[in-house]
Amino acid sequence: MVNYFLTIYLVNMRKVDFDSKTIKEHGLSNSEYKKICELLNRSPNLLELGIFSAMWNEHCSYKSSKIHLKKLPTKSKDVIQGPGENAGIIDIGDDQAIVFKIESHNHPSYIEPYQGAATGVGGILRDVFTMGARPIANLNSIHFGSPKHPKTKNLLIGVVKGIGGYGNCVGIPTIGGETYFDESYNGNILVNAMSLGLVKKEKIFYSKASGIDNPIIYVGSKTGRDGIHGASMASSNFDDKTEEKKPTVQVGDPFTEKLLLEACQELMRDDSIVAIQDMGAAGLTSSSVEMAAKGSLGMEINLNNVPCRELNMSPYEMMLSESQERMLIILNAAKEKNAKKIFEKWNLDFANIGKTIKTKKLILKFNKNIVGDIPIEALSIKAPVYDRKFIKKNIPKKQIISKDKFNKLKIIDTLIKLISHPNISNKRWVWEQYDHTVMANTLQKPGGNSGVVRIEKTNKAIAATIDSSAEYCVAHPLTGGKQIVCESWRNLISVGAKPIAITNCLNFGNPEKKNTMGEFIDCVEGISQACNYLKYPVVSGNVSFYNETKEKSIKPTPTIGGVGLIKDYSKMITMNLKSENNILIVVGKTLGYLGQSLFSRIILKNKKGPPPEINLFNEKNNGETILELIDKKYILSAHDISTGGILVSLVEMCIAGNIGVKIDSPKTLVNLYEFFFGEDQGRYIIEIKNDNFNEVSNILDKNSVFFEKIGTVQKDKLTLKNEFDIFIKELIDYNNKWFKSYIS
Amino acid sequence: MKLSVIVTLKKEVLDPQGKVIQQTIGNMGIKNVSNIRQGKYFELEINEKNYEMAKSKAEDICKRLLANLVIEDFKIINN
Amino acid sequence: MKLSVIVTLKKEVLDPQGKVIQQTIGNMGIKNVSNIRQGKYFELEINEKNYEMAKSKAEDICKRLLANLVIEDFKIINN
Amino acid sequence: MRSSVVIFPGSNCDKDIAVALEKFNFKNLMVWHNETTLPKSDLVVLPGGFSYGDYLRTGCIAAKSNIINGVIEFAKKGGLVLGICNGFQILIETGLLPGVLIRNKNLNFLCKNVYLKITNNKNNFLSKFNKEIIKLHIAHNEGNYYVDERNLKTLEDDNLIAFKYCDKKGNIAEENNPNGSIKNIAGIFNKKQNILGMMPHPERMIDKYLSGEDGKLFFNNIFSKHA
Ligand SMILES: Nc1ncnc2c1ncn2[C@@H]1O[C@H](COP(=O)(O)OP(=O)(O)O)[C@@H](O)[C@H]1O
Ligand SMILES: [Mg+2]
Repeated sequence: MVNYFLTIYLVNMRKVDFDSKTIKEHGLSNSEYKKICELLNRSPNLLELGIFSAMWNEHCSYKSSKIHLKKLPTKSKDVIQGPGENAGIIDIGDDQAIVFKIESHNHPSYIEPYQGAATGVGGILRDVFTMGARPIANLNSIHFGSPKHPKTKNLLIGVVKGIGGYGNCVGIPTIGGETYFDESYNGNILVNAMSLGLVKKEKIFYSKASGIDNPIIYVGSKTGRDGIHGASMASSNFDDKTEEKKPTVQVGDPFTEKLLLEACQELMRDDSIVAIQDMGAAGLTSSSVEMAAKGSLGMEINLNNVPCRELNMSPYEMMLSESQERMLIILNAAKEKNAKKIFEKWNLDFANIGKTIKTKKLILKFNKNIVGDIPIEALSIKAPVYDRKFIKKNIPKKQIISKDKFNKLKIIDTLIKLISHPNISNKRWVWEQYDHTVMANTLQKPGGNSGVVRIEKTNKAIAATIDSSAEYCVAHPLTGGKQIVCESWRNLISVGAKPIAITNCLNFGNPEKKNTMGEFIDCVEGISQACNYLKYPVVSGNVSFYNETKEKSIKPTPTIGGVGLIKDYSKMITMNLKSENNILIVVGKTLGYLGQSLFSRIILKNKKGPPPEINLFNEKNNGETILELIDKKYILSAHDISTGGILVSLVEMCIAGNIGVKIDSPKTLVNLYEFFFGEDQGRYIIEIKNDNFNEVSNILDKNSVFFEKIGTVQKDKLTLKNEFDIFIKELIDYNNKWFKSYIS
Repeated sequence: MKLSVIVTLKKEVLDPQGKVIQQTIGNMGIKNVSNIRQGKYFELEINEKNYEMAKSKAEDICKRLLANLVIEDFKIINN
Repeated sequence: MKLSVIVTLKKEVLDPQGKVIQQTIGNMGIKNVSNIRQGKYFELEINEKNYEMAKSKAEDICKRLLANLVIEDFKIINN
Repeated sequence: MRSSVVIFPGSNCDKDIAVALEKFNFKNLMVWHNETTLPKSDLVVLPGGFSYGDYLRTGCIAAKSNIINGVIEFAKKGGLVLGICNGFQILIETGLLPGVLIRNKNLNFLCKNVYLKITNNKNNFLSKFNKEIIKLHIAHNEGNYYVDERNLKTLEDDNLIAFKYCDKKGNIAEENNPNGSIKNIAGIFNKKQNILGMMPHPERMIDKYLSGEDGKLFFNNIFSKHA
């Protein structure tokens, strides 16, 4: 391997081209290297090659996804900032806005679960507070391999501790998430972290640089040798050499993050900042280039001024380091002294490392020499974009289940099996390790339909949820893509929130493979259709490709982070059943569709067939009708019907309320298994007072929403005539058992 | 047999704890302390006949549990 | 001058971490490990001319900061 | 009644407690750790969080900060001092309260609601509580209280234990002990009972929309005593 660290080549001093091994080590193809030479009109030196490698890799350039992401709807009357900034922003009235985004940290978390997950949280927090917002809630979606896989347990423990360790220390409540096990993640776990912040509309900060000769200020932690080439690691498959790449793992320091947050908030009180951006993937390189590109100007950086943690760091290392807890600020020149004072107060480094220049170039100086000189456009708009080849998946053939398969089963045994399954079991062990009440505004903690935090000094609250459905997506990516958006929408509706916008984290395998690319394109198409129809735009996101180990890809796993607004939180709805004699209604039509259901996969061991169809009209109509009922105060508790069907959702409501239900014998034609475990979409269970039944059915009828009564709340038992009669306490035990025994 | 294990962060890895401790020492008015790194220390009571066997067991434990070799090194010492 | 410090919990103080590690080692199928205690390890770079002065400075730092003498003991070792 | 909340680098419940104090009519001031004197106050609060990242030992570095001498002086004169969570840990490191808070017994951070039995209500903090068993929230990694036998005896003999973890009905047993604390201790007083250190967060339970309201009793109590 070339010693990148000791050699400094001066610009124009070398004529020799790099060999293809070095080029490959930088994650570049030979044709990309050729393009670099053309853009520069010469061959790059090693530092420049490193910079191109960082900016042109998949993670930073979105070269395989760019043309497809354009299909996503990104606008609505509530959107202040769509994709393209550090995070998306939506209007929530009263001159307030919510800034939010999701980020993946998959590869680092597999290599070092604690630090990988921790720095994932740190990164997404900076994306949010760099825009002027104070973070108010975190969520996460974590996917692991089969529980039986020897690595899974340690990865789970490490990731959960890492997420908690960072978020708890900074003092941001983690209000929701999802935890999923499937063998397709055996060699490639997913760690997606989402964060939301609150900002005053007139106090939003952007990353677009402007003005010439404005100082470029580096703040936060010192730069070390950590994480060099992290972004290119995220842009390649895992292989046997992954272990060797270990030194690139970064260590997070949440304490410094907290100081950085407070210092930035203090600096943001006046108009000192022209532009600001966190140093995320590809560190100083991507932050400086992106800010310059957006502002159509150049930057001159004197690398001798970069605060370094270690002696003799080379320009290559400084530019590519992914040390955490750092920010880059373009400052109003007159405000430098004052700004410096603030960062000194918080005990953080503050260094003037250069200035904005008119020529659209990135000029790097070191020891009085120019060691790098690259046109900004070569790194940004002229970076490669690919329209990769793809194969689309046809919708699989419907499965016909023979009746005798059901005859061997019992409803109650099936139910117990499902609620004891790792993916349905109670995730308390996970979220009790996250501080979910710090900031003292948490109205709904993890474990419900959505997390909810209120906005101080208003009646408003923000609901947020994070969802994915790899099984549906792998069966039919287009339907899967639609389904997650709808599930996210339902989760928000169920707490009484009006869904406003989403962020998305698209976790896929190798885009150079036609099948993976096809999955990606179809999922994006599905997301796009649903978002369009529901007027639920995408305001930010992240793409994570190359989630593969030894050529084995993960299931396509787009993760959707949904955000909704509750105008008056005294009307918020929770999912715990409230009191005896209230009646329960299933809203939405139950056809008993079992394809890709938990029941099919776990009980029948049948993984074939298409996922349930999505009817966007019903989805919207049902959801809006639920909101109308909530607004009119008819609904006492609500829960969407998702994985596991009616019975699993019902049990979740019973467990949450520690109260039972007497289930009515279904009058439908479908058999009991189809009725209770089918995963038809667009459905909810609501609890209402018996006395209100007429008013409620009038509203449902008026809106042409199908509904049926399904039972009555009763004391401590779940019963279905001629089938079962079981204490809720027992169900709680089954639901808790798996996680407890797995961890201990 | 009692063995001790010292686990330290690799040199190039950030040590947030060491950094804060060092600053605090400075703030307390103690001079001339130029660098501090924090690590972990373990005492193991291993019932093996000879030191070599105990040591190899300790090594195994370090690799599999006590040290995170991605970011840490370890050292076994004989008390 | 580089000095090392080891801070250990006093014998009578409960060590939850040591206990969990011990259990884990048992669960991992490693036998004959009868007791584990966890402590902290520090490396200090002290700019003093002689060892005695450096040591007395380290001692001061231990007493005032690194160890909580209510529950911990410390030991300074010369590298 | 006047209160001061000290902010250390890494404190993260400072705003929450300030909101709670103001809601219950305290005139509150925030005090930066670097200050050397406290503003005139009737109550000083050391808030929760991760002062200095909880590095080295939880609370220990904050205990060396400038303002601490002021807090000690204030306490010695009989002023009310309340340390919540990390604040409790800091009070211990300053030596104002005995014992030590170590890692939770299962080594996990733990965030949940717990029941507490008030074991001494003859003091400025808890005298007006109309019930013996309350529900509060805990969120900590190091809440496992330990104290040697001699000091434990003093705590018990002098009735200096404020709360113990219990169940809904007030049973104090090992299965209701979330973190391994000796004798299920969740909070203690100093000898003069003007200093209270506690792991639970009353400021997270101050109205009906949060997961409980028992924190209210707390702030009302202190206020009524000194208004
Ligand atoms: N990693 C996690 N972090 C926080 N909360 C989690 C996590 N995993 C699961 N949860 C919580 O557990 C509950 C159940 O999760 P899930 O089964 O995915 O819900 P749903 O299917 O309704 O979206 C959710 O309320 C979620 O907030
Ligand atoms: Mg749900």
